[in-house]
Amino acid sequence: MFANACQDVTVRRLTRLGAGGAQGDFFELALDFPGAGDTAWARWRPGQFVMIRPESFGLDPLMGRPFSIARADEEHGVCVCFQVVGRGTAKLAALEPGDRVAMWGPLGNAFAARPGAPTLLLAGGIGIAPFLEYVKRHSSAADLRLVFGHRPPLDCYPFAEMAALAACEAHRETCPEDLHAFIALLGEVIPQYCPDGLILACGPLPFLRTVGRLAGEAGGRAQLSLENRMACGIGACLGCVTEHKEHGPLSVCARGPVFWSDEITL
Amino acid sequence: MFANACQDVTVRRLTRLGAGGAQGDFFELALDFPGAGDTAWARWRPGQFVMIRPESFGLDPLMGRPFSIARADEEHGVCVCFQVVGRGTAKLAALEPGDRVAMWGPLGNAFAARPGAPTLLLAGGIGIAPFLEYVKRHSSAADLRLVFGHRPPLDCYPFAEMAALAACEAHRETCPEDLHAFIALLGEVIPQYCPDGLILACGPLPFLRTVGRLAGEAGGRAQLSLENRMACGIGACLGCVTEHKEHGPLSVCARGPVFWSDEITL
Amino acid sequence: MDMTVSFAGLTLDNPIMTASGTFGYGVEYMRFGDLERLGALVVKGLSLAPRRGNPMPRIAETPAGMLNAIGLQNIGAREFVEKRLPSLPWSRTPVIANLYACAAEEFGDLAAYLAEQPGVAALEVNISCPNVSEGGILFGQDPRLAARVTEAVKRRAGAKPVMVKLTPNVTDIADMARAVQDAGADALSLINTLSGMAVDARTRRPRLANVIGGLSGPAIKPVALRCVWQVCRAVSIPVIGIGGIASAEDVLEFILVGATAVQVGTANFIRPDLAFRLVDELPALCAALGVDSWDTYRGSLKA
Amino acid sequence: MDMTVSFAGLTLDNPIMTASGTFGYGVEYMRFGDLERLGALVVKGLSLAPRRGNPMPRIAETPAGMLNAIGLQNIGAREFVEKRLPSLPWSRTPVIANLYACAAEEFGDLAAYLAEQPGVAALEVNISCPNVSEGGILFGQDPRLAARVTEAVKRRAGAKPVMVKLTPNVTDIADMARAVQDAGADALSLINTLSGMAVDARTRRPRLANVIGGLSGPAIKPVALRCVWQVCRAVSIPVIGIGGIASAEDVLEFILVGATAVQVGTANFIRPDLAFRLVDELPALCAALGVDSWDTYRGSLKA
Ligand SMILES: Cc1cc2nc3c(=O)[nH]c(=O)nc-3n(C[C@H](O)[C@H](O)[C@H](O)COP(=O)(O)OP(=O)(O)OC[C@H]3O[C@@H](n4cnc5c(N)ncnc54)[C@H](O)[C@@H]3O)c2cc1C
Ligand SMILES: Cc1cc2nc3c(=O)[nH]c(=O)nc-3n(C[C@H](O)[C@H](O)[C@H](O)COP(=O)(O)OP(=O)(O)OC[C@H]3O[C@@H](n4cnc5c(N)ncnc54)[C@H](O)[C@@H]3O)c2cc1C
Ligand SMILES: Cc1cc2nc3c(=O)[nH]c(=O)nc-3n(C[C@H](O)[C@H](O)[C@H](O)COP(=O)(O)O)c2cc1C
Ligand SMILES: Cc1cc2nc3c(=O)[nH]c(=O)nc-3n(C[C@H](O)[C@H](O)[C@H](O)COP(=O)(O)O)c2cc1C
Ligand code: FES
Ligand code: FES
Repeated sequence: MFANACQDVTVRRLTRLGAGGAQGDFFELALDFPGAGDTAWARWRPGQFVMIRPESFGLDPLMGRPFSIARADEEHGVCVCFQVVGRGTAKLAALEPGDRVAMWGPLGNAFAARPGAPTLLLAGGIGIAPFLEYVKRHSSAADLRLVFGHRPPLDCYPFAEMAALAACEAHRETCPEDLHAFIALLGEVIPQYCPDGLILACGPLPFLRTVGRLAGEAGGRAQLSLENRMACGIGACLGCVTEHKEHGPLSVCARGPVFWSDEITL
Repeated sequence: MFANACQDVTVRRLTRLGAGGAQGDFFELALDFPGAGDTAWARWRPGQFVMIRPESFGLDPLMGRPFSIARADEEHGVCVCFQVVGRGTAKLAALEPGDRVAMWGPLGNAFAARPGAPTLLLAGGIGIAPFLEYVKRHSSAADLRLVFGHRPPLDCYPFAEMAALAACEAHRETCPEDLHAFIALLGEVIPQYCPDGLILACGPLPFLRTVGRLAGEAGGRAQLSLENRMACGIGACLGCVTEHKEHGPLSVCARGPVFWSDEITL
Repeated sequence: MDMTVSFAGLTLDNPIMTASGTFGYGVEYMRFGDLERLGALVVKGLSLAPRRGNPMPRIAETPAGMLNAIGLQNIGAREFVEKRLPSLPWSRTPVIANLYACAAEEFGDLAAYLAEQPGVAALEVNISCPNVSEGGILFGQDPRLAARVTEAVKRRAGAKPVMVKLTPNVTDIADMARAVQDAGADALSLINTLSGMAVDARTRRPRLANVIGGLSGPAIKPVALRCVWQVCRAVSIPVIGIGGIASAEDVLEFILVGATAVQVGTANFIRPDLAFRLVDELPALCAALGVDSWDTYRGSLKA
Repeated sequence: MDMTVSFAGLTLDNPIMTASGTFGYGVEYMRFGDLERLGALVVKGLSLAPRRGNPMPRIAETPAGMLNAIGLQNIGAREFVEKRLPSLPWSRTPVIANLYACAAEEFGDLAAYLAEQPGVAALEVNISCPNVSEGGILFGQDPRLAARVTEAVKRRAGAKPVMVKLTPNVTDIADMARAVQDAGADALSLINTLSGMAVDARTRRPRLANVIGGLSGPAIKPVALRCVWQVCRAVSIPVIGIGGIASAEDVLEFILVGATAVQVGTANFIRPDLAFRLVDELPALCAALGVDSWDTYRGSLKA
């Protein structure tokens, strides 16, 4: 039978992460796993994402919302971790078990994985989401280190789970000095993985720019996961492009979201 | 202090009436009573209505929805009985206690009440809603009779409560013959209240037309509560007008919803 | 910050007005807020003689918007002046009359009558009503006709400022704006509704008896912003932004692209106290967004 | 009932096509449905040479709609024909190429190249793209220019049917439609996007790098229906309805006002299998609504 990569799934669970309120509202959303027979889902890799559109969107907001796959298997369902930043995520935060959601994916490429190679994961804020499974799959890596910068409290993120598996350190920013200290830390750590290690980063654009620049200065490069605003999520609308030095504008959803820092202009 | 007739109220309760499903989805919605100090609410009369717009409407659907006030006091809150017929009422049916709703009212005129006069209430379907309180207030009337025509099961409507208070008879239509029989019944009953009794009707437009015609033929007239589609609900947009024989187009929300059958052209 | 805005000789406590046809004659909204708190009040389109308007149905809901074909039902200018205007707080809050007519001279007569009323602060000329078949659409879609009406109104309006309200249903709205400015308009208001239609696939009937109606509400905000932006770059007279405004942020968006003030229309149907709420919310939003004067914010779009 | 529709020499299994620019080159949607089930497939606008499109950001969400200023980024006609077309089921499902150029001769050259490809069933001429600054907007806003492009394409298109796609950003779309019909177009498709804009009140920046973009989605459906209705009454060639179609009922609404077939655009972004779902749902809806033949339903609006 034809396996439609867009499915109607139901909400299994919505769990608040952290205390919410002024600190920011964070959730983990678990959706039905769309069939074990679906080979695309059996083969998904960290860094890939899904487009999610609850029925409750109606005709407004119009577009689905992209989220990194935090985990996905029969047991847990398809899980994403998200922060409420606007009306789409606010509607997600109001979902209840049993609610219907259109979901298409897994989409995009994925982070590289080089078993044995020293691997540095750099996460900013909710950009930590794709690394949850990455750490699980690669925690045996000789040298897997995660450096996490965040502003809301640590329990807003699925951090504890990861810290149990690999060398994970969290740095909270509460004032501008903290940010400078964090950037200084990146400046120390990144060169240690250049040019031979693997550097993977996910987080806000300024954070990604810094990572790319520092890696470049150290004679290396990093894989950056971009979060451009998307409409289709599948390479059809050309609304989400990033500038690739060789190929010109490439759709982030279909050719990314992960790009080598030295190949794109951010 | 200025008493804004539009209030943000919270949902107290949403109760399904009847079994739902293929029979049609019916609910009673109870909203916070907007302050005992508000004299407008202390003085409301059956036949008046409220505009309701849940926050969950967002920007779509755009307009509030009008509903007859079924009851309204401190104890019960403001209650409306409604049937799910489209996307607005579908969103109402998804409300939960604590959800926020904008509500403005009480709006419009009301049914006449003539203590002592033989009074005939004619209700079609969910048009029974405004008569709930009417029966309560006027059940002492020498001759208060309610004739109710309906298609979905009787428990979809707040009928039992009324039947306990006054002479109420329900006629279910399940086939075209039932409808003919019901119209024949109206043709028998209505003349008994012409020209001296009071005839009040609420229900679908064809039903109101029939009532108006039968009353006219019997040398009387009836008060009809119209359900024109509304935008503002307060006489500002002129979107809901009905043709008044003397005054031309009148807004149903502000000059009605109740009109004398002989004064308008339906 | 100081919320006051001035244009065309009017001074408003704040930039929030109500749009014609969506706020009745003002009196309907007295239960929902203190009219004096509004920047100004534009009342339902008035004609010389009362008008019955179009047959029913006249409104239909559409995605994030609505269609209307009211057809300019109104009580007539005289009835408004004698029976409604006295109840409005016109001595404190500008009351702007919206004018509708089917011929330039008729517009002139109407202007003359309304301009001489002390309670009328300004005239807004509706040359763009898409709902009426007697030719209203033509004035607003032809620069020469629009100029002619503007002149006719200006000639008879005495010292009262004349605003001309533009329709978006044209190929080049900047062109229309220039023509109307050159004809003497003191300000422009835009946009009126977009020409649209809705049908019922089941009954095979149009959802409006008039078949075609005017689309308004949040759905059209992007078109309205574009029109205001284009017109502000084409003319030097003040521009009033209208179209889909439903939040304080929307108000700022229109000022950002160049509007001096705005009108809240269909959103009055979202809830009848909405315009009053926007007046309340605007100062806090300005503070949060670092807007500290209209003069520096207006038209400051970095484009 | 029989879902087949025919127009301009094409025969479609059903009236549901996909709209240019919202369905990529077709191949992107193969994971979501069987392309052969669609009535026809209109691919992303093609130019002679590849185009890089506009700077980012290119899209913004609006109430029940979206703005785009993609700027016609595309891989060029040759790359499409050589690398994408072979993967499409063109021998069973008409593949329609959408043409974009900045000059009439260029349109002609493009038409000649595409028309000679066996895999291209028809040409759809985009004279109305509001996103590109090099003059694209002018063709679609001036009847003479539109006619000139139509003729240029027709002359070089051989036996392949030529559809011309109209923009709603004009004063009189019926006028444009007549001009294009008279110039030889075999069919019309409408509407393209409405010219619109969105801004960020906080950053004071436009939400599109191009400032102005094209509004699409359910928000514009009332405008689209009105345009289709007006054009169907003005011309005798077949009309393809486009604009905000997101449900099987929407499809019927466009046919009711006179469209022969429709295109699903922005709704492909609501969910990528939406067009396929509409193909599935349409027969049941027709049965439920008593629609038993396209010929009797088309244009049967009781107005
Ligand atoms: C591949 C990919 C993976 C992502 N993974 C996650 C994830 O795992 N968890 C998570 O919380 N978020 C993730 N995001 C971001 C997430 O998609 C957005 O936060 C979400 O779409 C916002 O929707 P909204 O309706 O709440 O915000 P809106 O109301 O649409 O916008 C609110 C504010 O957020 C900004 N914004 C919205 N979307 C984006 C965007 N894509 N990029 C930059 N700014 C934006 C808007 O400009 C606006 O200022 C991911 C994005 C991409 C592209
Ligand atoms: C004064 C007044 C009192 C009312 N009291 C009640 C009440 O107590 N209980 C109750 O269930 N309903 C009542 N109604 C009707 C109720 O307002 C509508 O059913 C509701 O607005 C439909 O909203 P929707 O979004 O679900 O339907 P939509 O999706 O907007 O429409 C669904 C279908 O219903 C039709 N429809 C919607 N509204 C109306 C209308 N006002 N008149 C005729 N057809 C309509 C539409 O044409 C469409 O076919 C009342 C209406 C008025 C004007
Ligand atoms: C029900 C209704 C009636 C209207 N009547 C008038 C009118 O009489 N005169 C006029 O100039 N504009 C009229 N308009 C147009 C509005 O004033 C406004 O220009 C338009 O609706 C766009 O703004 P909005 O999207 O905020 O509603 C009317 C609009 C609506 C919705
Ligand atoms: C992202 C995007 C890209 C588009 N690109 C094109 C194009 O290349 N050529 C064209 O003729 N129309 C293009 N359009 C217009 C659509 O084909 C369609 O005419 C319009 O969006 C209205 O339909 P809708 O509301 O269903 O989207 C594009 C629309 C969108 C949203
Ligand atoms: S979101 Fe459409 S191409 Fe990436
Ligand atoms: S609903 Fe606006 S006048 Fe009645």
